[in-house]
Amino acid sequence: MAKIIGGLGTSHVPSIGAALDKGLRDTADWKPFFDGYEAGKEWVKEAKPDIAVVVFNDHGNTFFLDRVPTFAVGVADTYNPVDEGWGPRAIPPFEGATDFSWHFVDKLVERHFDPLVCREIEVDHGMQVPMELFFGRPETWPVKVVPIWVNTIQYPIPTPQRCWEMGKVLREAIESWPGDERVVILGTGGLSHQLQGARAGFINQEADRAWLDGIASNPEHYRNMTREDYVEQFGSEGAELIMWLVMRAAMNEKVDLVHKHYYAPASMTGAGMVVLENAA
Amino acid sequence: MAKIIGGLGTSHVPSIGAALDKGLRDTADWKPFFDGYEAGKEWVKEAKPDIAVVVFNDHGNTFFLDRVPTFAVGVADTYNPVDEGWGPRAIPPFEGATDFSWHFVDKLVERHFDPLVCREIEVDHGMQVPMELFFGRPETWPVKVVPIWVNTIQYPIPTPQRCWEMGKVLREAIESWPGDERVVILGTGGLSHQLQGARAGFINQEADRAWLDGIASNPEHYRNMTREDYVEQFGSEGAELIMWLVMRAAMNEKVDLVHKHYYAPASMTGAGMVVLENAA
Amino acid sequence: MANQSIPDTPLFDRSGSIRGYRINKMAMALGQAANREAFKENEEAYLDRFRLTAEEKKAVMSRDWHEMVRLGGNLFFILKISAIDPTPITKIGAAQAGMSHEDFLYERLGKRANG
Amino acid sequence: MANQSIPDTPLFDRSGSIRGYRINKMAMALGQAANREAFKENEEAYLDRFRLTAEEKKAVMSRDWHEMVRLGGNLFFILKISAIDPTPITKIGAAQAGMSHEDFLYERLGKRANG
Ligand SMILES: [Fe+3]
Ligand SMILES: [Fe+3]
Repeated sequence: MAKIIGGLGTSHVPSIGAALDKGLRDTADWKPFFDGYEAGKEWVKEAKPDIAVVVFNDHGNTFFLDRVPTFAVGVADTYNPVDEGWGPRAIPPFEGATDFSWHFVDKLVERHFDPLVCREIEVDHGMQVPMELFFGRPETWPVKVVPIWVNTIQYPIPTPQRCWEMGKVLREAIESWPGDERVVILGTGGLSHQLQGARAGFINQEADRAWLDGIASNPEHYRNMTREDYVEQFGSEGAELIMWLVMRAAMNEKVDLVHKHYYAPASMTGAGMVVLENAA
Repeated sequence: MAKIIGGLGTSHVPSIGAALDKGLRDTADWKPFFDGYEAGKEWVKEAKPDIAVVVFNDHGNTFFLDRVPTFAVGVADTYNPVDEGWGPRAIPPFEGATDFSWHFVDKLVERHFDPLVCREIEVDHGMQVPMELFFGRPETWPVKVVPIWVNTIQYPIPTPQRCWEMGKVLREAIESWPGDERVVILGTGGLSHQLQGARAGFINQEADRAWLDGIASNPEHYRNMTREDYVEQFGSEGAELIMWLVMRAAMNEKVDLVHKHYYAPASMTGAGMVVLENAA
Repeated sequence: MANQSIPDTPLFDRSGSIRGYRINKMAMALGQAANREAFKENEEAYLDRFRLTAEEKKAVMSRDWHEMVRLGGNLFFILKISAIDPTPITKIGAAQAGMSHEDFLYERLGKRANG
Repeated sequence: MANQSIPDTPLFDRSGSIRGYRINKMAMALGQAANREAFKENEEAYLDRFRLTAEEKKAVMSRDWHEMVRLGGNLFFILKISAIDPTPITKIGAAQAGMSHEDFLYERLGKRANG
């Protein structure tokens, strides 16, 4: 069986990628943000994953409103970065963990999930930025990827409970996979932010900091919150945090919070990360 | 609340539409087939539905293998017939029951289904033919429609149990809808046929006839069959019959089988229909 | 689901889907009238647009339905090729079964031999 | 989920999605370089291709971000318009909040006023 070597939670704000593209890493605005991720990057380097499962949402780049998937899973050989309007970014394409992806799709359907199964598709900053934050900017990515898209744009979005259940199936798929790959799971999105409406610019530092600890020690609390609770506490776009639950549910009930970082604001967003390892 | 006035099960073989287009209705090959549907057409005329929920699969016309949805639900204002390679057919567009469709999508996501939500999309013979069989060829359709697409082309296809559960949510959505529309549900596909492999041309008249009675009186039996059982008994493409379970599950445990018709072969398929009404 | 668990009954699973992707994509595009015209005008050039291999091109150009399916073609897509010639689906079925069209109609579908 | 249950926080549900469909579709298309060129060359002609209403066109052409969102525009799509000018997202946020850019950075995001 394959092995879950860790769970990562992280923001995926597009400005992070843009800052790297423009060489702003060490400016006053960005340095403290990026410095806080160094520990996470080190952890990944040591942990040597073979597969990265990345849970994220598309932001109106790959999917349009004509056909909105609640959950989509990639089974492609390659995922190219999508043009988000600023032209293509100079980051390498992602190689798909094709066989494991199909195995995961089989398990999902068997367990009564209804994914959109994607064989030819591009990925936006929701996946790019987390990969850059934890893997840097290599010539080629040192892992194969499994993208999982979660609709967080058009309501109804999936419930926190549903995201949690998907994480359970992800774990089952990993543990029933005959290969011996080392798998890291990235739950992405958030933290608190709101881009639309008169409450735009809403950031809730207190809730964000509680999240970074609580997602490790007390995930039940967040699993039991409603979608409305997420919007209220983390802002309309901060509700993206439900995607971390997929990662968290795939981990052990008890985990060690080995790294943690918070910084606000990154662009208009409370931003940060955790590195979790399974405890006994 | 809206009201389920009946459940229809029917084949949706494309040759049926082609036969109508070519004026072959009363030829020796087709007359017995079409004659058997007259009772169903009469029933629909009397029953005066406002909304038709049509459960069907796309046949490589609307969806390609690049992105395969396990379940898709239409929320569009209008559904045009898609060009399947023979050019557009002269049948009217279908008007969507938009508001009810969105309500159904809300219920589905709340109940942990993961639909692809479709606002701009065309429909193939899987929906066209059942509508023609039960509603004839009016200038405009006398009902609004809710299309539900089920993947039966690329494995993994959803399990019979999952189709059944979707029917339960469909019923809940209808019963919780504030309107007073009269709703008819069409489960389509089958009956036995196989188009590919050395067993091509397989038709199982005995299993088909048992199905037409059993889907009314003993649906538990069919609900508990595996996907493999369907393929074995009804042929690789006959496994489409799982879609009738969505309709059946939305009906009462006890139903009256008020009309039934079987004819084989229609093109390469065992073909037929049932009309079911809720019993106490 | 395991493939080939039912005799002579291939299921269109990941392996068929991956293997047949080029053929099926080419055939899917025949749903558009302009592509049908292009196909009719210069079949080989049309197939090259979708980067079909020599083997795949041969199967399509000779209308070898059995071979197209063997190469991963799914009947629902390749039926769009049959709309161009046009070829009845029962002939394609007969090719899958490895039977003459008449035998296929009679033995498999139960049609009378001359009716 | 009911809309407007959280103050000043519109959720992009069916009503927004339906209302904003034309604007968002037009903006989505700006993900392609050729469409960005067409937009820059003749903005009104480009908007007409997507059949925007006079009200919608005015909102886009005057870069009235608040109005675009009011008309159903979703920020993720209309951000592609901001990539053309280009406009920082915080200015769009300030327009939603009805604040000056500086006040928005300071009061909402907690940035230092001159930092
Ligand atoms: Fe995001
Ligand atoms: Fe069918």
